[in-house]
Amino acid sequence: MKIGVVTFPGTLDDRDAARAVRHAGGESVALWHNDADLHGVDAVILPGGFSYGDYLRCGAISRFSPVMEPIIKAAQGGMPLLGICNGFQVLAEAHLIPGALTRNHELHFLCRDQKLTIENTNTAWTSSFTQGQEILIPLKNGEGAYMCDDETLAMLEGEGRIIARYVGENPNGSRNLIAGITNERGNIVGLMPHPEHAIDSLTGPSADGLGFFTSVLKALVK
Amino acid sequence: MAKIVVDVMLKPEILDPQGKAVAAALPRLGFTFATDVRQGKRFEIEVDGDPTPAQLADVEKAAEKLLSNPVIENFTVRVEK
Amino acid sequence: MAKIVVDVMLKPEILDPQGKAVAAALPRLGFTFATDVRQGKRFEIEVDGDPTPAQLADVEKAAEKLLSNPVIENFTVRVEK
Amino acid sequence: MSLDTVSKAQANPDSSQPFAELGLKPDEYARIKEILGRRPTSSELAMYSVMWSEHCSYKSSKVHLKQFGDKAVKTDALLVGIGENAGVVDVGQGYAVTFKIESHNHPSFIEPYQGAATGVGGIVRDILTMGARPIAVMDPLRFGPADAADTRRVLPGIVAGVGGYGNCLGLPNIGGEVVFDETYLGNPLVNALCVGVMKHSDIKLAKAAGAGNLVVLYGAKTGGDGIGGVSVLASETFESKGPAKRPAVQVGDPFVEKVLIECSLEIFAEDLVVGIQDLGGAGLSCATSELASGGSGGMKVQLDKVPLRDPSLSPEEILMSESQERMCAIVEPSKIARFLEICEKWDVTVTVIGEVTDGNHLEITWNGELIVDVPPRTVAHDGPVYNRPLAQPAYIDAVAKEIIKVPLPTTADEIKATVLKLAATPNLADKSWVTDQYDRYVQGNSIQSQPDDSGMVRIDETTHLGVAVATDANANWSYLNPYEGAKLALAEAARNIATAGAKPLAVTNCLNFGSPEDPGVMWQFAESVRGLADGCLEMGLPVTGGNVSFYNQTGAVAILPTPVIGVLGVIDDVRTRTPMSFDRAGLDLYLLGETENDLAGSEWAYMHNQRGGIAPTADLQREMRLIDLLVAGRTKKIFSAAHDLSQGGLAATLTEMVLRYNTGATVQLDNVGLSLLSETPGRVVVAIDPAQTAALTSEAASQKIALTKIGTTGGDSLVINDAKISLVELRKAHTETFPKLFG
Ligand SMILES: Nc1ncnc2c1ncn2[C@@H]1O[C@H](COP(=O)(O)OP(=O)(O)O)[C@@H](O)[C@H]1O
Ligand SMILES: [Mg+2]
Repeated sequence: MKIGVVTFPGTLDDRDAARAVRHAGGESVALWHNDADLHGVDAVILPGGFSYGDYLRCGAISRFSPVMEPIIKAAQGGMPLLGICNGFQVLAEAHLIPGALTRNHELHFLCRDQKLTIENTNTAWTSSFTQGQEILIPLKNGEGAYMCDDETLAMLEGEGRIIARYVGENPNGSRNLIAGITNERGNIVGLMPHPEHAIDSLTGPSADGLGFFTSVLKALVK
Repeated sequence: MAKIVVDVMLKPEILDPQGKAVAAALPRLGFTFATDVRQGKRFEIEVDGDPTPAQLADVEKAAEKLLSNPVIENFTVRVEK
Repeated sequence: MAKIVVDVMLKPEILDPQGKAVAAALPRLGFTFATDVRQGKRFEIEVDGDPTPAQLADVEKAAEKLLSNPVIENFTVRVEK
Repeated sequence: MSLDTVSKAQANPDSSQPFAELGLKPDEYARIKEILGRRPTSSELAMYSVMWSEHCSYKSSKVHLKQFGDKAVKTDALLVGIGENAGVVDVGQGYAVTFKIESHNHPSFIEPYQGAATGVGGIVRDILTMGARPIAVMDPLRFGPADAADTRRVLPGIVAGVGGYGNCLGLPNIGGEVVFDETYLGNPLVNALCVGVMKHSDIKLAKAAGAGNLVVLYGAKTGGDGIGGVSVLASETFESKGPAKRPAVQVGDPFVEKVLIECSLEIFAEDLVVGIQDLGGAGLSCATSELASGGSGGMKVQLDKVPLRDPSLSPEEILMSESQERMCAIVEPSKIARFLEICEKWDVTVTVIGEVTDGNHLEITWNGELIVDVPPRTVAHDGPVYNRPLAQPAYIDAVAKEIIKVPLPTTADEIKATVLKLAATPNLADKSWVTDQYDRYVQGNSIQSQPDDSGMVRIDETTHLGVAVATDANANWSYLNPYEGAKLALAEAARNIATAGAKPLAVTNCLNFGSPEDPGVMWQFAESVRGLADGCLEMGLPVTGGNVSFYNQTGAVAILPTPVIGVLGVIDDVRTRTPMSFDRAGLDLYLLGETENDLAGSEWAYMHNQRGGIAPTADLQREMRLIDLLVAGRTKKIFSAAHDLSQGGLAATLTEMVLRYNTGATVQLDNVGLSLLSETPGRVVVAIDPAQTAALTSEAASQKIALTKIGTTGGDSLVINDAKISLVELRKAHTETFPKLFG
C-alpha cells in the first residue's frame, strides 16, 4: 500500500510521517507541492509544519498548491486523507472539513504530551482503536483551537464526526475539546496532535500514534 | 502610486484571545480607557497608479479567497491616499 | 460608543516576511494587482462615549509602550465612527 | 551622496572620514591607511570598521583564546578545529558532528522576540555552513530578577523568539538554561547552540579556491536592517556616550531559512560547492573577505548585482547589512547550472555576484567603478590585537573572607519548608512554561530533552548511534573564582552528558562578560579562559569553537562572569542510555561522591543574599573517574537512573527525580541540612536494582568514588528523615512559579 506524504515549503514533519507509515508496514511516497501528480498513491498524509511560514493564516497559502488539486479530487472520491496539525489547517482552509483552527487561547506555541480519547473508530484512520480508547501523543502547535459556529458544532456532535477529544484541561481553547474531526464519509480526517511522533516510546511519549497508520493500511486492504 | 488597505478582523462571535490579552494588559500599565479590544490584521497593498474598479474587484476577491477566512473573519477594502 | 483604531506596521526598512509571503502568493492565484504588500496589526479599541483628548493621548502612549515596538514598528491612532 | 571610489581615494588622500563614528580608534584608522598606502574609500572603511569590531575581530580576547590551541590535547576526533564556522568532531560510523554556541544578547534586550529569533537563525546557518544538517538547538538564557517588570517584558519575548524561529525550522529544542540574577536586568543573555550532523566526506570549508570559480549569493534579498548592528549592538554598552548610531534590529524570516537549509543540503549532496560561508555579523564584508582570505586571496565582486529589498541602499550599506538568511557559495562554472536549478526548485533567490581571481586582491565594483581594493586577509584576520590591562578586582579578596551564614534545617518542619522553598525558587523551579513553547519532537530523533541532564538525539536509526549535549555555567562560582568557575562549569556539563552514559568528546563555549576596557572584567575573562583551557587539557577534551560576548553591562556594573560551556558526547546505542529518574519502587538510591561544606555560591546562600565565600575547587581527576563510572555503569546495565547534583544540591536533585516519573523516595541523611543544601561538585545520585549492589560497589571502588546508600524508591511522597512531602505538594511548589510570574 502506498501512502503519499506531501512536502510543502516549510513542512517539517514529513520525514516523521513517512517513518510512521513504514513502521506501520506501508510504503511511503514523497509528494512535492509543485507536482500535480499523486504518483499512484492509495492515501495521502498532509504532515505538520509551517508551510509557507504560516504567516497569513496556517495552511492558507498551501491549500492552493498544485498538488492539492488532485488530492482534493481524489479525497472527494473517497481516498483516505489525513491532515496532521498544519495538514489539519490546510484541510480546513480547503473546506474539506468544516470549521477553522485559530490561535491557542494562551497565545503560546504549546508542545506537550497530550491524552486524547478516540471517539469514532469508523474512519479510515481510526479503525485500529477501540471506541473510547485513551491514547497519549504529542501536541505541538500555535494555532490549534478548533472553532466553528454552533450549528456546525451540533452537526459534528450529532453525526459523531468528532474523532478525538482532549482529556483534561483544554490545551488550546478548542470548542468541545475537539482534537480531530472527520468528513461525512469518514475518509478525510483532520487531527491537531501528532501521532507520527508517537510510534516508538524511545522517541515519543508512547507508541499509541501508530494506530492511525495501521488503520489506513487496513482500510485500504478492504 | 496608491495604497489599498484590507482590514481583516475576527467575527464578533469568535473569541479573540489576542485582543483579550491586550485588554488585560492595558490596566496593568495604568491605562483605563478601553472597554474592549479586538486585534486583527491590516494589509497595505501597493498598486501602480490609481486603482481601477477592476483592480478593486480583484482585491475583494483576493481578500475573500486568500487574505481572510470567511469561516471566522470579516474584511473591508478601501483605498488610502 | 466610539472606536479608536491603532494601526501598527513594520517600518518600511524592516523586513516583513508576512507581507512578502502574501505578495508571493497573490500572483500564483492569478492576482496581479499588487506591486508590494505589507502586513501589520489593527487594534480596535472601544471606549465609553466619545474619546476625550486625554484618552487619545493615553492611547498614543499605550500604542508606543505596549501595542508596538518603536524600534521596528510605526503606529497611527485614529477615531472611527 | 556621491560614490567614493579607489581613484578618488588616491586623488584626495586627506579627505576627512567618519572613522570614529564607525567605532574605529585613531590608531586603527591609521593602520588601515598604512595597509592600503592611501585613505580607505568609504566602502573600505565600512568593511574594516565592522570586521575590526570587537564582535568580529576578537581584538580583546584573541591573546587569551590562543590558549585553547596552545594547550590543546592531541585527538583524532577533531576533524575541523577552531577558526572555521564551527568545529567538527568524529563520532564514529563515518559520522561527524558539529556544534557551536553564539550570543545574541544586546539585540534581544532591544527587541526580545526578533533578537532571540535571529540569534537562533544565525547559529543554525553556522552549522549548515559546515555541510551539516542541523538536528537540534539549545538556548542557555540569563535574565534579571524573575519578578522585575523588565524581566516580564524581556523573558516572554525571548522565549517566544527562540521558539518561533526554531520551531519553524523544524529543529527540536533539547535543552538550555534559565537563570535569574540582578546583574542581567539591563543586559539579558541569549546564547543559542546548534548541533548538526554529516558524513565525514561532506565537510565544507569557508574558502574561495580556484581562479574562475563563481561567487554566488543566495537566500534572502539584502535590506537595510542591522546596518551597523554588528559594531553597535554587539560591542558597545547602551549607555555609551558616542554618537547615536542606527540601532537597527534585524527581523528574521524562519521560513526562508528553512527553505535555505533544504536547498543547501540538496546542493551539498550533489557536491556543487567549493567553499561556503553564511552571512552573519558584518554581512557581505565578512563573507567575501573571509572566503577570499581562506583561499588564495583573489576575488572580484560586482556589488551592484546584489539583489536588494531596499533599492536605495548605498554600497557601504550593502557591505555592512546584516540581513538574515543569506549564504555565499563558491561554485565551479561547470556546476552553476545545476546550482541555479536547485535554487529555483526551492524558490530561493540566487545571483552570481563575482568570481575568484588569481592574486590577493579583493576587488569590489559598483556599476563598473572600483570601490574596494584590499588584501582580504587584512580585513578578515589582521585586525587589531589588544593586550588589555587586567587586574584582579578588589572584591575577590573581600568576598573570600565572608563567612556564609544561612539557616540549616534540622527538624522535620524545617526540612520540608526548605525543600519546598528550593523547589519553587525561580532558578530551580520547573521550566516547562518555557520549554513547552519549544518543539522537542520534530525530526523524530529526540531521546532526551528538558528536564533531563542533557539533550540527546539519535543520529542513525539503524545503529542507534546518538549524541548528547549539555550546557552549563555557574556564574556565582565564576564571580568568586573565575578560574575554578570555568573548570567547574566544564565538569558539570561533562557530568550531565555522562549521567546518561554518553562519553564526553568535545567542548564549545560562549563567554559572556562585561566591558573588556575594565581591567577587573578583563581579569575575570582571562582567568575564565585559563581555567577552561587548563580544564579541557586535563580532561582531554578539545575546544572546537565558541563565541565571546563583551560589553554586557548596565552602566558601570558588569554582569556576573558567565562562561557558558557546552559539552558534546557520544553514545553508541541510545536505547541503552541511563534515564534521569526511576518509575518503580524498590530500587536503592546511592549518592556517588562526597559532600563537603560547599555553601559558597550555592542557591541556598543566594536565596539568603549571601554572595561571598570561597568557591569549591574543581577536582577534574575525580570528575573523570566519576564519568568513567557512569559510562561503565550504563554499558554494564548497573543503573536504573542517574541524575547529577548542581544548583540546589541534593534537595533539588531529589525533587527533580521524584517528580520526573511521579515515583516517590525515602531517604535518610546524616547532617541533613548540609547534605541537602551543599553544592559540592562531582556528585550524582543513582538508582539501582538491589541485585546490582555488588556490581556498583566494585565499580565505585575501582574508580575510587565514595558511595553512600541514601534510601529507596517508591511511594507517593518524598520522605527525608522525619519529613514527609507529598508529590502533589512538591509538584505544586515546583510548577506554579513560572506560570504565576509570566502568566
Ligand atoms: N531555555 C531552556 N531551553 C530549553 N531547555 C531548558 C531551558 N532551560 C532549562 N532547560 C532544561 O531544563 C532542565 C533543567 O535545567 P537546569 O536545572 O539548568 O539543569 P542542570 O542543572 O542539570 O544544568 C534541563 O533539561 C535543561 O536543559
Ligand atoms: Mg543537570
